[in-house]
Amino acid sequence: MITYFVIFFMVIGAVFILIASIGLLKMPDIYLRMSASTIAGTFGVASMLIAAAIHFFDLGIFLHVIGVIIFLILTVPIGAHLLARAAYIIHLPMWDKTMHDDLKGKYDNEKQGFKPLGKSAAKPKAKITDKQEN
Amino acid sequence: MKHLLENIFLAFIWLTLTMKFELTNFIFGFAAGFVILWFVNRKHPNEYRYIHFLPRLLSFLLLFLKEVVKGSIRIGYDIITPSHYMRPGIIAVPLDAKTDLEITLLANSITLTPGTTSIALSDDRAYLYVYNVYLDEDVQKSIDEIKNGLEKKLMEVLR
Amino acid sequence: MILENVILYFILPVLSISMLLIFIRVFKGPRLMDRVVALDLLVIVGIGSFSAYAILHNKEVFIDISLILALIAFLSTVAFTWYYVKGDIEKDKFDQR
Amino acid sequence: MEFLLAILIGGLFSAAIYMILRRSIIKLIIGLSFLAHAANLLIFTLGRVIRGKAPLIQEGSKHITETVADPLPQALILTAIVIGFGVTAFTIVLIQQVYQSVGVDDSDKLKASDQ
Amino acid sequence: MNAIVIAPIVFPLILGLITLTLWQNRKMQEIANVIGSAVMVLISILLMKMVLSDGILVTQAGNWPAPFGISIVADTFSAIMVVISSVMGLAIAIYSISSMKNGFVLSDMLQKRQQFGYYPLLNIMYMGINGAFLTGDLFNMYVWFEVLLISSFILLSLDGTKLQIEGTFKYVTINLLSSAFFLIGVGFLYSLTGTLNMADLAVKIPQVENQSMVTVISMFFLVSFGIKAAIFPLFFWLPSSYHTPPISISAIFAGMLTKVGVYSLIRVFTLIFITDVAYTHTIILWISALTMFVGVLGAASQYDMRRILSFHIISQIGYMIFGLALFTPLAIAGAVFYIMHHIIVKANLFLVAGLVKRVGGSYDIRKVGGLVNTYPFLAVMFLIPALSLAGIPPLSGFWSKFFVVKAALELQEYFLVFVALLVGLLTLYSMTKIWNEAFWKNNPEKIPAKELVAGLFSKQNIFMTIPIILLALITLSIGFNPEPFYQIADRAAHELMNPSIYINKVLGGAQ
Amino acid sequence: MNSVILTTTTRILLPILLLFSVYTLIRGHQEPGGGFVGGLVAGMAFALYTISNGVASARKIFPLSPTTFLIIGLTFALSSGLLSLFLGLPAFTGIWGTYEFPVIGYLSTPLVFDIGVYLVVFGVSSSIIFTLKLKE
Amino acid sequence: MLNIIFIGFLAAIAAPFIHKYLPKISGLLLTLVPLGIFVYLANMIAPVSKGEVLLLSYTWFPSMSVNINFVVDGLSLTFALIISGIGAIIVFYASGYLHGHKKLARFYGYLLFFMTSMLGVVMSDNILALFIFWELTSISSYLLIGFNHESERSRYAALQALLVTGGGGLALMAGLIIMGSVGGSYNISELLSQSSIIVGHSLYLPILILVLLGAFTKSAQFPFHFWLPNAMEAPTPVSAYLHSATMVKAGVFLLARLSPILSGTDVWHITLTVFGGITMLMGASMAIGQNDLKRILAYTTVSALGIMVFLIGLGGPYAITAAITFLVVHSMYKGGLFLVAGAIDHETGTRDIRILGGLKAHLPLIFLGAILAAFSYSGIPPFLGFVAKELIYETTAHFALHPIILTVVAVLTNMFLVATAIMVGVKPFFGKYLETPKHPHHAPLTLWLGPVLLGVLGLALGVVPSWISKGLISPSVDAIAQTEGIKLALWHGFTPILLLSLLTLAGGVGLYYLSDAIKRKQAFFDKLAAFGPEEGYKALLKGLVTFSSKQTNFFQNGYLRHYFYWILTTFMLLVLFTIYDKELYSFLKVDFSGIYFYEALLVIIMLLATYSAIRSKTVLSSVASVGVVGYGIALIFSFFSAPDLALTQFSIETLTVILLVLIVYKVPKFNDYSPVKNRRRDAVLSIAAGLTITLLVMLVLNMPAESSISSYFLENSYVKAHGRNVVNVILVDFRGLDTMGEITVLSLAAIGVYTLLRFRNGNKKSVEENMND
Ligand code: NA
Ligand code: NA
Repeated sequence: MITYFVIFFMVIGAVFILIASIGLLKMPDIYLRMSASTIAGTFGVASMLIAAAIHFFDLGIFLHVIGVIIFLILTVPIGAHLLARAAYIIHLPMWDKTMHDDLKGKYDNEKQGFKPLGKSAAKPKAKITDKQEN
Repeated sequence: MKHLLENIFLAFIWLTLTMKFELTNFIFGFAAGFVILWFVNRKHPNEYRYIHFLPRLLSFLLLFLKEVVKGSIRIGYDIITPSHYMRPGIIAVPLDAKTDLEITLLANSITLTPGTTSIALSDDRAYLYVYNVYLDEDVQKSIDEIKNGLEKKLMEVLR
Repeated sequence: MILENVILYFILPVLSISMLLIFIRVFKGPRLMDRVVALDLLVIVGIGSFSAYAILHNKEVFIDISLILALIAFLSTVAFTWYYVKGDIEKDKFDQR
Repeated sequence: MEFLLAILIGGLFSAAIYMILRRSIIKLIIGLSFLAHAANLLIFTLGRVIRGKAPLIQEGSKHITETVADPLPQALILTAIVIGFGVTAFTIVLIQQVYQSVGVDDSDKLKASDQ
Repeated sequence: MNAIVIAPIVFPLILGLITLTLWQNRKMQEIANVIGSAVMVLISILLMKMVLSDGILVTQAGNWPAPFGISIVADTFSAIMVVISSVMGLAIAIYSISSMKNGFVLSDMLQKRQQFGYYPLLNIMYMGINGAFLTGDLFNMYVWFEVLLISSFILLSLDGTKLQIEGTFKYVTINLLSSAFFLIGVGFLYSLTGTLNMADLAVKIPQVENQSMVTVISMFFLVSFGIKAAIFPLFFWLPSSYHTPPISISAIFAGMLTKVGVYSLIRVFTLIFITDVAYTHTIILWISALTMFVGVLGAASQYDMRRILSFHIISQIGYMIFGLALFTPLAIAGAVFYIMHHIIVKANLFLVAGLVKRVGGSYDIRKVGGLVNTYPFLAVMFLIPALSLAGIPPLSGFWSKFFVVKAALELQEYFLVFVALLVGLLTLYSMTKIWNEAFWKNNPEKIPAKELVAGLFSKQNIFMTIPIILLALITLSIGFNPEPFYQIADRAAHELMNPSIYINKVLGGAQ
Repeated sequence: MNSVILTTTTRILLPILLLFSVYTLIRGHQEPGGGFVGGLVAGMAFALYTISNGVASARKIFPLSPTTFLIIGLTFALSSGLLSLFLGLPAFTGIWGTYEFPVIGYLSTPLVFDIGVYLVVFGVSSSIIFTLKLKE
Repeated sequence: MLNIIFIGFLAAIAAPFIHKYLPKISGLLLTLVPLGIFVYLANMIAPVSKGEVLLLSYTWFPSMSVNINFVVDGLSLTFALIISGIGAIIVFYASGYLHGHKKLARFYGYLLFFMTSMLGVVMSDNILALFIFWELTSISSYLLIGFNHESERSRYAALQALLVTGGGGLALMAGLIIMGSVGGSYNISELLSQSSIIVGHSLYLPILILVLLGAFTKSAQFPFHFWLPNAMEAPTPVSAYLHSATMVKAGVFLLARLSPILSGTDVWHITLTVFGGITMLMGASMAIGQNDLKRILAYTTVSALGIMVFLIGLGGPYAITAAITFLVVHSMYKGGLFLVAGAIDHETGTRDIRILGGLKAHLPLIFLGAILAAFSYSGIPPFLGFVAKELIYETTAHFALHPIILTVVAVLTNMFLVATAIMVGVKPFFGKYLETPKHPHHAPLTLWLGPVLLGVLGLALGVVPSWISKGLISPSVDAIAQTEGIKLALWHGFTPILLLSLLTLAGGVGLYYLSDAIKRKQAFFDKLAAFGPEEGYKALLKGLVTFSSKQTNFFQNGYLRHYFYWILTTFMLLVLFTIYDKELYSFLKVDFSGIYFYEALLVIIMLLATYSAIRSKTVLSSVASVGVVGYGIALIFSFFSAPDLALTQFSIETLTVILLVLIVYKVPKFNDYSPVKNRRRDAVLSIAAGLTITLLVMLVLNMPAESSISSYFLENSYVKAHGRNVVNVILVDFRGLDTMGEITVLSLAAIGVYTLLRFRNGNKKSVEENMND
């Protein structure tokens, strides 16, 4: 019985990881790719770890797995946040169907910080085209 | 927090008493400990927080889990089908969270949810800029969704 | 036995294909950031594989490896973005690399 | 599986040597690190690979009775990896100094010490 | 006994740690280093005495029986190497006092060097060198190689001048390649024999079914150690780098480091790879001839003293390898004797070059002159090692050449004898070139050298002069009293040519 | 890095990671781990903290210089190896205590050696990170 | 005997100090050293003339049978007496000649050093000891020729002499070693009985050639003669001593000494006679074309050396007696004439015979010495020179083969010599006094005593040749030819030989008057010399330097990739050739079984990453590829039961990548520097290397796994080392020493990083300025 639980979680995890990988390949801009990859980081890996926890069903290992999950919960979002932040700061281009941008012009180059919404910002930088290298 | 430790301590005592170092036994011990703590502290309102903390935490986790599953399936669907339904954009979410810990936990929860990513915190810490893959037609609605959803539940847990 | 087969003939191949796809992104770029995001995901997939491995071989050691992997992914990201943002003036040119 | 690993070792070795022969300093260093990888993998493979049988003595038993992976090559590789890290760290900093002195990523500009 | 065998490895580390702790205190480091080096000399001589009286000494690190643990083995050959390395250590320790202090006349920059780990690095390098000499385990040897290599990397680049950085870069990268080959070779050997202990390898290798494989693997070691020993055509890193650091470092590198490569070549090609001597040693033979020749020719067009000397190292490495390749007791004894002689003499020449630079103002012999008149004692101190290097009898270099040539003649390798003798003549040419330019011709600069610095025995220079005299005296005593030195070399050769002595001592009959 | 989110998290993570590194060190003799991995984890934790919070803040937490860690580590390792010489045994012979402590197990020279390794690895990685960061 | 050598060297070392503290009497004091030795040796004449041979051995280096064995027989005694006797004269002469010279102290040292070495050469019975002294004479000669080292010509001449004689010396060494091993001993006294074995041995010819190379270079035989005239850059006492009376005769001595062992074959006789003949004629004829007193003497010395070699080549009691007699007389008159030349130079400031004349009145005692020497030189009775010349003609005229040719050559040579004797010994003193750079004053005692002494001795011995005949020459001949020596006599009656002597004198005088005409043809000689051996030497030296710089530019050209190319090609050649030679490839078997899909995929990804690292145009993308490879390897470790390795590899790979990113992010973009051709070449090399490694790995994997020492670890890890993680137990216990080294490396790396970054940035400029020149 437990085996089927394990298989279920494993399969779910693996499938979502696969989807995330496809998304990484398919999505049109860096922000969307990151969004896609988050699925793997949370849903995918968590499922697989839970599968492992169920499989062993032992206190020590359970705590281990919980530890890893907590660690992931603490670190994965920070990584994503930092990457997205960096991408924005260096003006990585957004998909041309992007709807809305409250952050436009809010980055202060000198202070390396983000202005709050209310205060109007300096003129936004010129548009950067997504020139492909290779 | 003191009570959480107390609870865990009780669970371990339970483990040593029963001499069965197994996961199920620990969960049982933890649950029993919780009930005992509730029983002991129910007359002291000051000591009562922990007893509320656990249900609130559970409620937050459930919401969070729901968001995660929902976001995963939504994006997953988008990925495996040929056409794009995304409506991405960056929104500024005004914050109620004040302390470092609150802001951090909120931002992380947002990022962990597939489909949303917290990009930046404004310098005055009043706004959290969030990247959202599926913006509503009405941007404010998307903002409220976060404010009334994750932030509210999180604040309930932390305060 | 069935668990073993599922892992060997479904889970691990699926994860491998994921790695291959991710690696294509690493290869394609086009920008450095894309590669970094891809590598980050690669590590995540690695953690997944290790859970599968832990089950397959019944060794909890692999869970520890996962933990180290997670630490690594995090550390790399932090270090990378730190320097990525720092090269302020040249950052556009820098990104071309 | 050994066959595949042998191919991989050969591939790494080829790549290493090709990169060592490049003028680019950083490619040279990457080539050397590939070479170190190839060497480690070679020792590992030659120690006869086996899946899922780490050389750990089970709790309760005093010896290992079943066939397990050879622990000695593992220990050797571990030593080699750590040593390699030390040397690489130094080398990387050295490259930076080289750039400071020549300004370009071209080992052909490092001729002063031979003239 | 256990302690004395491992002391040459451990003691330098202790000294390194002490000097590291005194990181910022230059004076204390100097004192600690000189005292420590002197103690090290005593330790090594004690080791030598014990080896001579008791035969090969073995200690099994960790008390694990061979071949399972790491055996530390002091046979006559390694004891010789340890003694010489400690003598060099003392000489350099003394020399460093002044060469560091008023470093190169006009600059006090080199003082800083001592606050940036000069002494700790030097001592730990000795740890690596002695480790490589004493270990009886092939992988352990790799580790010691790395210890001495990385310390030499840093010592080489310590001032960070453009030249040093470039030289270091070449030195580092080529040595990394060498290390990789070494490691791969060890991997192959382990796979074939299941052991790492050199004595055990010597036992197991003849039992390997496919002997051709062993021969192929020996090529990995030939190339790897060959790079470290700077044989043809693997020597390029040496002339690129050895002239760039301050002279005390050049001296120790020139004297000791390449010999570690030679030592290892001799060790493995007398103990382990002796199953196909007709093939392997013939290759070594031709390599040695080319090494001798190319090295000495390289020097002929050079004018920087350090570069001339560097090219000569290659040439003389050729002689030592020649001895190995001939593979007779006399030839091996000759090679060992050559090593003893060469370390002392070559290091001394570098140290003399340092003094020439200090009192003459340059390493470029075209820019220096007239030293025979201004510094006649320095002239004598140059002539002794220089003529010895050139093989003028009865100095130590003559005997070295004599043994090797005699051994070659006995094997009727006439062409190679011709090459060896020709190389000797060209070496003489190079040495007289330095003499003609730096000592005999008039000083082109017209600046009286004496105004720059005081005499050799002045407070300023005395610490540079003492080690030069010390080493010159050793050269003379080897030359004029070759018998005991030859006896020791012969004993070393006897042990090397009869591996069973070594094997029995290390494995203790447990095989 | 001006990210409150990052600095807050790293402050939470540092003790966890250090604890984990010590755990890895101690169980190394019985399970995968040991001084190297432990030291590396500690070094990485330290690197993480230094990069996120700056050198000054890191200095406050680690009052000893990385070089000191390094020297102490080497001294630990070396003296654990030399202790046996005083008993007339070859260097690096393991000497084991008789009382088995919980978690740690028997006190022994190999354990001290491993702790030395841990300290060196930690000292080295943090020293390199420090040097690089100070160069900024 | 040993004390002579000892005292000699001690005196050489002490000489500079003696001169420094007792400058006034140092010359006299130091003259006592050779004089004392001379007297000591002279006491041995009596026993030696009775046919006694003294052998004295001192053990030195028994393992190699290199011992200081001395032999005192006629030959060595004759030479030793010449060396010490003329040595005494020279030291005394030098104290006047170089009076006040600031390097006189050093000069005494060199001179005594040479003298002692030379004594060692002639007295050694052990050929290796002989060789050692032989080389010492080369070195002291080098130092003496270059005594006036401020002059470039001196340095050139010194180097030339050293290289020529040194080169010959090396050949000699090889020859002696072979001879020793063929004959079974290094002692001449023992080799004498082995003569037939040596001569009959297949190695006889190499031995002979090598020994002759040594002797011919030292004794300035054609074609190695050119260094001797150039060596006249040395101060005159040196020329007199080394380059006429003693050192150059070492070669002759050696031939004489070894002739009982090596002679008796056609090749010996022909070689020596032909080369000696050419040398004697050539030297004499070239002498006449010179104007410099010392160069004239130098060429005649070449000629005289040729005569001696010629005579030894002819062999037999007559020839040997002639050779020894000529050797003795030549030492006296040539030494004397050199001293005269030096005195003239010292007093007048020139040695050019064209501007010398009428010095008879100004330098009467010098003139006396000169004329005595010139008479002996010209072979005028009753001088000893006459006796010697008669003996030479006697030998040639009675030789079994080609007596006429031999005699003609001898006579012709002697005619030239007579002409030069007039040029040197007569011409400067007679005729009109010509003004010279310095006005000659009466020469001091130190300058005239030597020539006069030598001249008088030449006369006295000519008159009573039996003095020397019985005591020295006969025993010498005994030592060489092992036959009874010929008794010397001044007067043989009116024989055809006497006629030849008269003819020689007449011809000589005639040639002297023709000498100006000959000199006018100087240009012709110069042209001829352009093809001569000296030009060959110059070309060789120049070629050496050119070749050296070409070779260095080729091998050591500064391009790191070129170095790698050489190393890797060498490696590949060695390995591939061995594989080919041992036909290893035939053992190859390929086994595809047991490959899991995901593992294969991982390998493919890693290979792609490697390829990407090669192809990528940007630094960070190749760094990313490196990361992929590193993590891939960690995955392989974890797949195949190496968790510790996986943990370590993951951590270290991360740290490495981080370091790379931190440090090299400012690295410029890659450029494709290499042309396609090079890249193809490198690709071929690297693919070959990769395939080779794969092949080797497969081969080894096909071989049965040996039982390894690991079983011990698995067995004892828990029982004896109390650890369940065997890998960790190996690291901290079984092989703790490895780990000790390893953490040392790590610590050093940290120090290195610190030093490179902090030390350098502190002081870039100033150090650089001071360090590099
Ligand atoms: Na879609
Ligand atoms: Na998200």
